[in-house]
Amino acid sequence: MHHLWLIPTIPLAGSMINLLLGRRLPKIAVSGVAIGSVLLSFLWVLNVLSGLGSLEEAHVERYFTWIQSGAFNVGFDLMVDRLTAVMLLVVTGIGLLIHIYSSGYMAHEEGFSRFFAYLNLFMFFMLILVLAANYLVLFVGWEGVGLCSYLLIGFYYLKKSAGDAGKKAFIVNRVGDFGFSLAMFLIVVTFGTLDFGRVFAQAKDMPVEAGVGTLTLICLLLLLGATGKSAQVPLYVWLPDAMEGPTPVSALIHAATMVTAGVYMVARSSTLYLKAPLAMDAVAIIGLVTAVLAATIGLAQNDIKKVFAYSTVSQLGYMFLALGVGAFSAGIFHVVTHAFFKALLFLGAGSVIHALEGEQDMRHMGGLRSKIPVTFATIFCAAVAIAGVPPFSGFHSKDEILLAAHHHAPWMYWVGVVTAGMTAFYVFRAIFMTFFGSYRGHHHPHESPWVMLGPLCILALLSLGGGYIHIPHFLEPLFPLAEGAHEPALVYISVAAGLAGIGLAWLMYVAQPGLPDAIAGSFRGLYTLVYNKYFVDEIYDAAIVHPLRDGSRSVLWKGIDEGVIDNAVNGIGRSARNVGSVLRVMQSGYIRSYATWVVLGSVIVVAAISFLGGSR
Amino acid sequence: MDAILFLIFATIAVLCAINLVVQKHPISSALSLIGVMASLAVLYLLLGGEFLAAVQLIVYAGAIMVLFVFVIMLLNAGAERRSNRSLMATLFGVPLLAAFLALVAYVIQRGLPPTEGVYFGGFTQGTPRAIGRVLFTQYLLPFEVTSVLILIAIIGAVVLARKEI
Amino acid sequence: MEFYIITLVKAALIAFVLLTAAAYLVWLERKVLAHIQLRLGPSRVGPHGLLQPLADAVKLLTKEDLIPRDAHKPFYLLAPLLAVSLSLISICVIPFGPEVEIFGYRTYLQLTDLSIGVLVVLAVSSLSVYGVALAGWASNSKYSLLGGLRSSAQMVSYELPLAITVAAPLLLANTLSFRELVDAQAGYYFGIIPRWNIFQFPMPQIFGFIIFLIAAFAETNRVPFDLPEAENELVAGFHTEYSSMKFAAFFTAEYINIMTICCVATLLFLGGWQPLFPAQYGSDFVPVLVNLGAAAVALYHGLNPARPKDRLTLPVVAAVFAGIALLFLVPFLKPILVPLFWFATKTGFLVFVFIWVRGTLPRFRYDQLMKFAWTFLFPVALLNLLATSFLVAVTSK
Amino acid sequence: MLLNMILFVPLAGFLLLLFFPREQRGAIRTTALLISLLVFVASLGLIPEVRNAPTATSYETNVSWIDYPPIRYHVGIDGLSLWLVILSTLLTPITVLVSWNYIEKRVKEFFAFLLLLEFGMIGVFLAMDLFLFYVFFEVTLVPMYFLIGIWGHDKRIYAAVKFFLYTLAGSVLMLAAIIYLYNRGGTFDYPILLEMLRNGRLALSSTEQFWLFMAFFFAFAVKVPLFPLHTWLPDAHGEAPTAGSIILASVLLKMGTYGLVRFCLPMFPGAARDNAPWIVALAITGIIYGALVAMIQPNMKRLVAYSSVSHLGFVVLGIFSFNQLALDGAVYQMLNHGVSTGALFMLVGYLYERRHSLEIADYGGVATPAPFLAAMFMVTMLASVGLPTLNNFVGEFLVLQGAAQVNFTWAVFAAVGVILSAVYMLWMYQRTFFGEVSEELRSHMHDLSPREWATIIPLVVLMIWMGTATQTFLPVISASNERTLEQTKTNVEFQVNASPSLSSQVKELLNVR
Amino acid sequence: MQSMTSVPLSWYLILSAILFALGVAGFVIRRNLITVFMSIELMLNAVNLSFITFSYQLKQVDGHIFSFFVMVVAAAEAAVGLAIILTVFKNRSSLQIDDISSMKY
Repeated sequence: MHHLWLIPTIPLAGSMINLLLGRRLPKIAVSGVAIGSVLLSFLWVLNVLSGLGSLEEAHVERYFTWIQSGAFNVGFDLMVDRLTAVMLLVVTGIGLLIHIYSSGYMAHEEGFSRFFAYLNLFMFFMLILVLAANYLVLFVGWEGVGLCSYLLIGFYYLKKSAGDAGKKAFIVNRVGDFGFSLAMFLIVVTFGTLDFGRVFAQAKDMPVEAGVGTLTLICLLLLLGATGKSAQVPLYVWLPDAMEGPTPVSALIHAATMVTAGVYMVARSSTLYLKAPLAMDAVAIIGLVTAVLAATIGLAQNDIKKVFAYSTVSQLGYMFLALGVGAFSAGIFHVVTHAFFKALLFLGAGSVIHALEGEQDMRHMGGLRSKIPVTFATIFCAAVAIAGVPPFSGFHSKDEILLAAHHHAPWMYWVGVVTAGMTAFYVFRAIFMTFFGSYRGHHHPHESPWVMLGPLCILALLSLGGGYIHIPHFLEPLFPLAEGAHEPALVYISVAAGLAGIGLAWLMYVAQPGLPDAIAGSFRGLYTLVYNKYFVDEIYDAAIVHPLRDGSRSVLWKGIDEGVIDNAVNGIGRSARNVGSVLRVMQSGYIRSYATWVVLGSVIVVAAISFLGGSR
Repeated sequence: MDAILFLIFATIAVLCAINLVVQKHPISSALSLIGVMASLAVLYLLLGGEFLAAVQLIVYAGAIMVLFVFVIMLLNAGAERRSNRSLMATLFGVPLLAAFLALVAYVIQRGLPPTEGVYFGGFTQGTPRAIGRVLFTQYLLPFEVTSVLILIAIIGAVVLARKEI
Repeated sequence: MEFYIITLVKAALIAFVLLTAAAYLVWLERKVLAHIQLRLGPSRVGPHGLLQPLADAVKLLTKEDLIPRDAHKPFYLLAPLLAVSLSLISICVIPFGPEVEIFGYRTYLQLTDLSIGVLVVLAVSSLSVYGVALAGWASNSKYSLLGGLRSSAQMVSYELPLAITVAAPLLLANTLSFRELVDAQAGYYFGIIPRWNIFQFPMPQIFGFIIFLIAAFAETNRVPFDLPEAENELVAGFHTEYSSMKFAAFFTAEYINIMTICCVATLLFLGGWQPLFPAQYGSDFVPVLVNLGAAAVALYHGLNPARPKDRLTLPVVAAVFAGIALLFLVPFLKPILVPLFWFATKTGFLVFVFIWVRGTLPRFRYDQLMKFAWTFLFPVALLNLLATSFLVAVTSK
Repeated sequence: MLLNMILFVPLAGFLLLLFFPREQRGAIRTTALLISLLVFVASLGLIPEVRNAPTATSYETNVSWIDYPPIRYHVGIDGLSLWLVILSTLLTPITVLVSWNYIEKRVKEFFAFLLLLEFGMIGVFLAMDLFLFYVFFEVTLVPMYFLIGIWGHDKRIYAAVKFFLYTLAGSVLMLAAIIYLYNRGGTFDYPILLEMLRNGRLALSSTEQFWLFMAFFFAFAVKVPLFPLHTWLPDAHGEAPTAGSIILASVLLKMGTYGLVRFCLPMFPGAARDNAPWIVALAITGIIYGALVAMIQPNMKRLVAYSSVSHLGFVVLGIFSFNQLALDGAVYQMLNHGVSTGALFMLVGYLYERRHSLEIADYGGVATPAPFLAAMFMVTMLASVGLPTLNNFVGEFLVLQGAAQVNFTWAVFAAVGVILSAVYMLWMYQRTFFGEVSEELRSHMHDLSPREWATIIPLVVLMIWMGTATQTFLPVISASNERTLEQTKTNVEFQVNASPSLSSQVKELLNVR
Repeated sequence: MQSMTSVPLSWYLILSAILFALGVAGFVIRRNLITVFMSIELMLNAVNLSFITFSYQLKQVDGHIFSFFVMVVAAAEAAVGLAIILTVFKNRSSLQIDDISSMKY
């Protein structure tokens, strides 16, 4: 009994303390509590992992039965296996660094304790999600992180845009959760339980489905959930808007941990996906499409955080591509490496913004190389890693994916290479625009304090050396490695694409600063399309949000509720009164008319008696 | 003999009744009503209702019609003015009446068992003695009730017709 | 078939007797009134005015027949006709004598007998109101209208006590037909007191008789109650506008009514043709004696006459009386004439009372008249009826 | 004995309050509070006995009330009605506290009616005699009518009359059915009737069963309220005072669903199963329709009212899926909805007490002047949206899970309701609490006073407790539900889904899209 | 004395029906209040005739008693009716039946 439950509860306790007492505690105490709880949790993870040894098979701990109704039984159970171990390390590790960083970054923001409380709460839900031993507890974590992202995005609630972004994030996640819960129902309907162990055991000996069977449907619905959470094509719109939140939030949630939850979940239910090839292809295609789409949009963004947000979406596309082609371990490997350099990129951007007191638009930056050298150095390492330059972590994980994609379907490889090129281009475009050339802003930038720069350096080291942590080898027992010819040619092509991207960026933004505007001028239509994010948000609004809102007001509320039902009810009352007024005419006041009515009555009576037969 | 008597007095009654309806002036209709009543009294005699014939003459013709004639004379009511206000009466009045008559005649023709005809001596219990006996034994309660009714009517008439109202 | 003939003969006989009696009643009334007022009365037209009624009749027939301008013509003419016809009808029910044997036919001295004879008389008397009312209204003048209304109101209200007092003797005799009524009054108490209704055993109907008479005066609009026709107030009441023959009709109707009412009174209360004292005491000879007495008086006046021509007329009258007395003695006529005599004397006595009262009593005012009827006469009549019925119920088996 | 005490103390309280002089407001309020607290504590005493015998009716009292027709005072409590009674007894002291200084005019009558309402509510859940049930069903109507009619907002008369007529129309049909049953069965006693129905002594023909079912169903559908019959709820809530809304939302609506589970299902299983499809269709339209219309309501109370139409759609869906999971979920959802919507109305009431307006447009940025109020509102809102670890999630999950087992398309359409509920709740929350606060609003807004804390804390604790430690409440419910489902087993075996048939459903689902 | 021809009973009833119908006609057509009132009396008389005819046919005296009571009641009714007519005339000074129509709706 390794008390796995301690891992999530410590951050929970930290968050409760900050929430309730935060106002009265000084800032140091608040950040101390927050960072301390994450540190403790990180240490406890290390203690548990060391205690568990090789983790060939999952170690499950069951605490109490949560829902028990008839045959169906769901308990609050936590589980650790190799996959969870990796994720745990990433979440707690990166989380710790970001907590340290944000204690500096948020130093002079009001609502300090509330921020850390939410951050800890997020850690709690993320750990629950990762440690879950059945789909329901995973769903708890799943929705919990959605809630925390809503709270954190909407942290600056005074700004209406922040509130909207938070709401948008939550609702889009909700749509994803809709898919996920439907999948859960189907799982219970087919397997009778939600426990990973028992579900996968039963799934193993089920036949591989050719067409669209139940398993494929489950996987598709799980995929819908994943797209919601990991911002894939149909439901990615919330991530770019999530930049409204403070930068550490973007770093922690929208780069390192939460967005990868979708990937983790798909990886976790790999046994189901293996039985549903159709679903696997769907995952791959969605991943690829997202990667390409996000990359193109990233090219034309001027807000530094937006660029990195679209790069995250694109990289997630890569991970889904890996999962789709069956290289689960490659996907997870890319998750780890991506966590390192993307967190670094965001935190770097954070310190840039911190330096320029909140300025985010790259056009007002430039030439910061000399002013904030350490930030520049660390960001440069991350840029190099993400571009896929050979020795660094990005290269290793991306190539693994590209090789697996090539093995699966060659055209996927080529699309992947092109996007790799574009990734390299827009990252270095951001680097050159901010750090090279002359300073175009009107602030006087100053270097961030060491409490921020420390984590940056650690992350820089990790992103450089990350490639050598052989995650795929480590996850071998879970996901059998796909043996494929290891043609070196493919690797060279991808590296070449990366370098070409960097060169092109150098050419356009350092060598001849006027070039980008010229190109943008020539492809005016294409440029505005890309710049405005293919008008996806507007399409969603027009297609779904407005019709729903106006439609329900005019048709449903006014139309049916008041129009049909209320009128019908009031109508009955009115018609009764009308009938009354018709009969009133009979009372004409003239005695002779009454007389005639009397005679009429008697004639009828006599007729009735005579024709209908009297008593005889 | 009976038939002749019946026919005479039946025609008198019908003619007087028609006269009542047709006449414009109330006094003439009052007198024709008295005519009807007198002829009916004779018919009662034919049917053996001696006591009733007398009572008819005394009560109906003698008392009630006197009241009518009195009121007509007191109010000096003139002939009727023609005012067809109530649509209902003018439209449906006559046809309804014809229908009513036809229906009743039909009922009488079909409904009544074919009994022997009416002749003068056929029914002898109509004497005051017989009626008196039944009236004060079997129908005592109605008798008392009607007497109270008449009392009420008298008081009512007095109160209604008083001067100062 | 002979039934019709007999009835026709009787009807003609009764009609003749009644009409002449009515006419001479007029004469009698004027003579008696005159003598009450110590004047002679009609004596110019025929001996002692005997032909006066004839003269009046001729006068009325020849008078010009006026009709007021916008009187209601049909009703104006109908009224006198109605009055006369109704007054004549009730005579046919009244029996004058018992069953007699004439020329071999046994028949009653009565036109017809109805088991509800009394009711018929009452019915007809109640109808007679119309004659008066119509006359008053139809002649379209204020006086006649008021007169008509008043007299009909009076007749209607007095009809009630009349009817109730009539009910009492019916109770005693336990029948509605006149003949049985008279038969019930035959016989004598203690030998001499006649069992007439006024002396009937359980409840002598003396009060009934008096109330009946009073009501009779009112019914026929006679003196104490003749306010509507009183000359000084309403100028002859309802028949002011009537002239000549129509006026005569009303006049005869009035006198016939008096005759009938007196006959009814004698039948109901004075025992009809029952003699005053039983036959064995010589009741049969009373008529002879009376006539002889009358002849003697006439003769005496004839001998020492107040006026020269009386010397001639009075002995003739005495002779007539003596003849009548002789008639009574004829044996086979006796059973017819004696009852008639008794009946005639009683009715004649009552008629004389009528005239006598007219001559002596002053007139009632209208409201006194109405109040007297409703507050005095009607309750007493009711009391009388109650008493009789109570006693009859007690004394019957 | 305890049960009778719980039932009649509120009635005694009602009478006692009537005798208080009108101006002693303090005394009236405290006595009302004490009485309701006493009843609550007493009702807690019921739990141990019912827990160990949830299917048996414990604390039974069965004494003759009216000799002819034989109407008996027959009350008893079992697993199904236990938590509902405790919910009512818990909420009454809370409503008394809520309307502590909310009510100024006619204070005495208000609290008296509140206690009478409690008497009626508890009576409904305890009555085992059909006639007694009908009597209590009507008793709750009268005080509610006055609560809305006298202390409501501007259009209160219309709303009160509409509420009264709607419910009365329904309940009159039920009365007719009860009388018909009495004629056929010879008794009003529910257990006996049920026994006779079971062993065939009282055999109802299918048409009879259909019409009786429809009569009962219509009465409860109006109360639930089910989709087409719901138009009285927004008006009633929009115009009712806070206390009235809380009681109306959390308990009176449950009388409808409780009636369905207690009477409709066991007594007319055949008719219930035959009509299940179109009723479920109505329930699902109710869920989606309620959510959509709630989204665009300008008035806060009407928004929450429509949201309860949507939430109760889940309950009806759960009841008519004839599946253990769904029924447990439905009954549990009844409790959850009572707690979360009660809390929501309470907080809306507090906002009204501060700003005297229910229009969302009049609010904005309340979070800055009143952070704790915002926090509590946040928790309640999240609970009613169905966030896991909070109470509504468990109910909705079970209902949807049960429905999916019966017919997957039902679950798909119902789950859409979950998304929409997030939409309107968050949008309302954002418009009221986020954004800049206007100066004028800041002056009105003050944070939660101790009294208000005392009312909100128990509900929030309950939400979390019911969300996580469901096993304290669920076993009792699922045991009694098992018995109810056993009673609804008719000879025609309900087509429980075997896996092969599911693929047919899937195909049908696909071509549906 | 047995008469030569006997009158079938139905003739009496038909006569009563005719009288009744005429009464109704008067009641409906005529406009003078008193005439209307009189036609009602006529109807009552017609009814009396049928009573007596039936009592003749059934050889029972009850018919007579009934018609006797009818007469009595008619008397009472006439008295009150005429009193009302008097008051109506006093207030409206016209007996036209259509003038008395204030009981309109």
